[in-house]
Amino acid sequence: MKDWEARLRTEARKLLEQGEIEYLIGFAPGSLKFTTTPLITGNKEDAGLLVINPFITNNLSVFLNETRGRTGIVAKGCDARAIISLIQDNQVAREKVFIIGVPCPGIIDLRKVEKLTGRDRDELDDITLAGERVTVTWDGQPREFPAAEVLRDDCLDCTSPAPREYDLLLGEEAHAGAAAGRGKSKIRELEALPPERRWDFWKNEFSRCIRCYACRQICPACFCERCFVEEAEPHWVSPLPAWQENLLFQATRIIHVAGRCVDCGECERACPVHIPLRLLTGKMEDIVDELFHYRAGMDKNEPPLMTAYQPEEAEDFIR
Amino acid sequence: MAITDISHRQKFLADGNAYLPHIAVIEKIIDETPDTRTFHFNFKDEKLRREFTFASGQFGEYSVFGVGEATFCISSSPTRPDHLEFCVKRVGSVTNALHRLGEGAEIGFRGPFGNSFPLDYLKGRNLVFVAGGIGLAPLRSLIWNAIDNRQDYGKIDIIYGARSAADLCFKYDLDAWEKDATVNMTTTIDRQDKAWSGRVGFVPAVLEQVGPSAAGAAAIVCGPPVMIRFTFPVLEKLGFSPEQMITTLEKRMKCGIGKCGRCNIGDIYVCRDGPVFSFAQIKGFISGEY
Amino acid sequence: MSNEGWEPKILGFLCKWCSYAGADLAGTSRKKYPANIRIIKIPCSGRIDPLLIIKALRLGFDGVLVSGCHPGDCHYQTGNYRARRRIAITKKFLEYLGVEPQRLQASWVSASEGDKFARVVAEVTREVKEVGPNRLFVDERLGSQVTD
Amino acid sequence: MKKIKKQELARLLQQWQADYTVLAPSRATEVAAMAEWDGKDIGFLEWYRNTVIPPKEVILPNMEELFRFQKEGAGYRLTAAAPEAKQLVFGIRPCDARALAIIDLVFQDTYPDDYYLSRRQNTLLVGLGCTRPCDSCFCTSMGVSPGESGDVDLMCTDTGDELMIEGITAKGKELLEKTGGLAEASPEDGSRRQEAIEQARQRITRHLDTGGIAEKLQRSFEDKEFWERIAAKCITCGVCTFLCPTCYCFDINDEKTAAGGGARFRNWDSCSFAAYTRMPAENPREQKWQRVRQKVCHKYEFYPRLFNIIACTGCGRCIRLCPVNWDITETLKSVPAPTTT
Repeated sequence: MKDWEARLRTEARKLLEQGEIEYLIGFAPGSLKFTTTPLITGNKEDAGLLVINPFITNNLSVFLNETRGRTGIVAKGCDARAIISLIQDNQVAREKVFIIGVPCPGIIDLRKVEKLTGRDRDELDDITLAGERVTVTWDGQPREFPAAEVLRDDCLDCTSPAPREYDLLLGEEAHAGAAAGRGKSKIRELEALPPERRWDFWKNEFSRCIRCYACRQICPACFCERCFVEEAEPHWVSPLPAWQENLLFQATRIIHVAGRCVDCGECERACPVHIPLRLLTGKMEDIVDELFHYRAGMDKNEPPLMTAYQPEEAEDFIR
Repeated sequence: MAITDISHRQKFLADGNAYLPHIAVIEKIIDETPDTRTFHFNFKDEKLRREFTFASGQFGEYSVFGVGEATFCISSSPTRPDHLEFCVKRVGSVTNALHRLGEGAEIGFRGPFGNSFPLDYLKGRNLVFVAGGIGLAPLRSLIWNAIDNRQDYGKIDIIYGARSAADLCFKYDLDAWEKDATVNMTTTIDRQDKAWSGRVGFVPAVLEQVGPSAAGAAAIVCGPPVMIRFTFPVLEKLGFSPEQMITTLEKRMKCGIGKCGRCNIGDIYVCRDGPVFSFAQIKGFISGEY
Repeated sequence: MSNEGWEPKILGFLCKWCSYAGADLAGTSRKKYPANIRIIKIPCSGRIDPLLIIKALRLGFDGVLVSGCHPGDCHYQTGNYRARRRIAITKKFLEYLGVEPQRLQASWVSASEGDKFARVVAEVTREVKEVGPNRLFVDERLGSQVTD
Repeated sequence: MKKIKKQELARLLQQWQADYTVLAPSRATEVAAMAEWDGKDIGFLEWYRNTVIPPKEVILPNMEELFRFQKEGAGYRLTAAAPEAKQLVFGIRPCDARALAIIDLVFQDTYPDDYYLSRRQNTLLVGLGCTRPCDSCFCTSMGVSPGESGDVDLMCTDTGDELMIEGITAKGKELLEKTGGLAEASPEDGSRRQEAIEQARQRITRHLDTGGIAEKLQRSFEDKEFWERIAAKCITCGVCTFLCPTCYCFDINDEKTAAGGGARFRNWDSCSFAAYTRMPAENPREQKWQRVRQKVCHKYEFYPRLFNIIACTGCGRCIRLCPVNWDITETLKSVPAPTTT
């Protein structure tokens, strides 16, 4: 990955220098251990700040509306799908973006690392991902674990770690979900419960929602200029963080992004109270696939799910 | 949990919980324009009705229970205390709910909040009122106040405009002021209109034509933000100093008592420190964000 | 809690070009159907938003019926096809959350199908009755938001 | 000063439970928050560094009922619930205790806020000094010592096997007096306590020079380019503000029932949201950079001008919980220095 990083810095600088792109969206080192932070810049000197590591967690496509000119953007497999989806929805013009693809080896879920090691992230010395193994060092002692134990659930389910659309690709290799499907085991468990137990589960999860809207704000598929939550007349959703309103908001949001959500898992990561939102987005991905054999952000020339139809489809529930 | 009935509290803010509304009854509804109504109201409680006092420029928080609260200035004058008035343009959920109410309906009222027009400063001066649209509502409290104490003030000029003839509020007041020989009333509308035989032009431009003198005067301005922005430069041209220009700001408010944060501009809270300000106080921030 | 004497409240979103007229026809031709349905006229079944459906459940309606023109008959060509996708997804998703599938229903009813409208309402009412009252969103603090 | 063996803490809290609803750090709802203590578990002494949900929630809940209304005939009847019973918060960190002292100022100002103040009066704060500050903590730069506090009623310091307990306020001292089963701390305990306090201070690695920050911000207020750059990566969610112990902004909303009843609530709100200031005709802070500027300036410029204290205690939540790692300390460091003109 270090090679990719060096190449990225050189290429990004060149692109800015040559005027190929006016802006660059990438990752810079974060201010805390094991974090990165979005870098949005028009300054070629900033290219030297770019990093590629297993902590490049943000889906940067959410920032594409921040820049006005042609924009270079660092994209993992899921980010590239989000960009494709935005292109399908006419939110971004293909010509406007220069996609610098990163064949993604998976992103580390720091909450999993914390659970596994019993240490908080800032008390760890080092985390290194190499292929199927991850080495975590604390108290000066390196310890090895299977990567699948600390990768994000959405990475475990990922079927397109390599960007499907790019103008420049860093490296070649990309492991397609070593443990594909593992990230959805909790969804399967939920499905097996009786309906009222499922409802109670969600009621409980959403009773701690504080309505900070981090899930919506971090989501590239949530691009509405004004969210239904903010409509004043009628007031569809009360701003009060009652579980009913929280669930009304989130359930509607997830359905609204059906066919656009690439299951990048960012909503779940951004949630400060750890509501397992991927149990919703992952399920929605399944529903869309099952009903319409559609997967979000796979082909920029495909019409978006919700604007398309086949005359004969999904009729059985209609009287 | 102990529950207290608070429907008939007889204490006002100073010694009561500032978040609890008093129940008031709508006594009369006047259609001002197709989307604007004036409500006459009074407190349900006899004692409150007698003891309630306020000053021109202060505002209240009005509740439609189950829908919420919205902020409106008290548009009637304290010199005419038999009832209170506020004026509402239909724009959001609370204002729509208010428009659905009929005479006799009960609403909640918290207030009076905020500062008021500086009567001590205004006394003895010529008053120039410049208002647009529903912006006349807060000023009319002061206008009637001045007219009812006519001997305390010099000349009174009123320049009032709206988008169209149909959008002019308080037509009954405009008529009264038109007839009042001690008031120089100028009414204007933005665009020519079949139903209108009077003056046409934007308020700031008409103000310039009327050209009131700044000597010993004070200008009180209220209207849509864009009107206010264009009015101050005209007043400056006419020789008004920033201290002589007074306005009342409209900001989104919830608590009305300087806590909830949304009307915050720098180190002031419009609800607590305003809504009445001189241009001298606000010129720093009116150029930028506000 | 006993459901004795309980009658479900069903909110119907009816396309004004077909199902709404169908409901009208059912009325004028004195077809009998359960009085459990409250009707909101929408410009096209394509207007249906999952928000409207979930909000209806949030308000305490026991069931929701969306009804539009038969495939191929949409006044706007494709509105009902789009609605169909949306409803299909919403139905599956709500089921996953724990909402009984009977609570969200859909039908194609044309302006001339007064009979069918009456039948649909009867069937939907019966199915919703079987699932029982919607207590999904009941507020422990304040009680129900259900309105008549 | 008194002391108690750490393993005896449960007995102490049980004693206090007789007179107070005792709240302590809990992970019962997935993320750490102050929650009603279960009467036995003191495992938090091991894992607790700080809560995710700031303890301001105990005084200013995210959903607080102000009063109820009920339609009766043509009119309404209003009812208000009496203030809650006395509560004791065990384990509040010095930064969060200071935060309450800071927002007291606004809730006491002009119109006293009955809800906030009565909860505040009914709540006894028992502080617990930090031993393992996070890498996002910068309390020492904000005048807070991670190991000690004057903003609580009682202050506990972890010296390894024991907790030193010191009465700070009269209320705290009185409780300490009444509390049985405590040993007197010796002078050696006192020096061990001092050592722990000093160690905690040393463990703070993040620093910020706040000298002249209000003036710098004031001068940079109109520097749109600077604020746009600062705001670029902010996604304007409410994480930093909702979880900030000194952010107190709120909204007021009604909830109604079918039977013509309902209640008015207040809930947290955030200046990060465009809807926060939106009016029908215009929004003074429609742009993202204006909202980011408001957040920063309110804490470091406006609040100090109003109350002579910065509305930040360096708890670091906004840094470690931010979904994009937007770091307030980096922003403040990059505010342009005043140019002499």
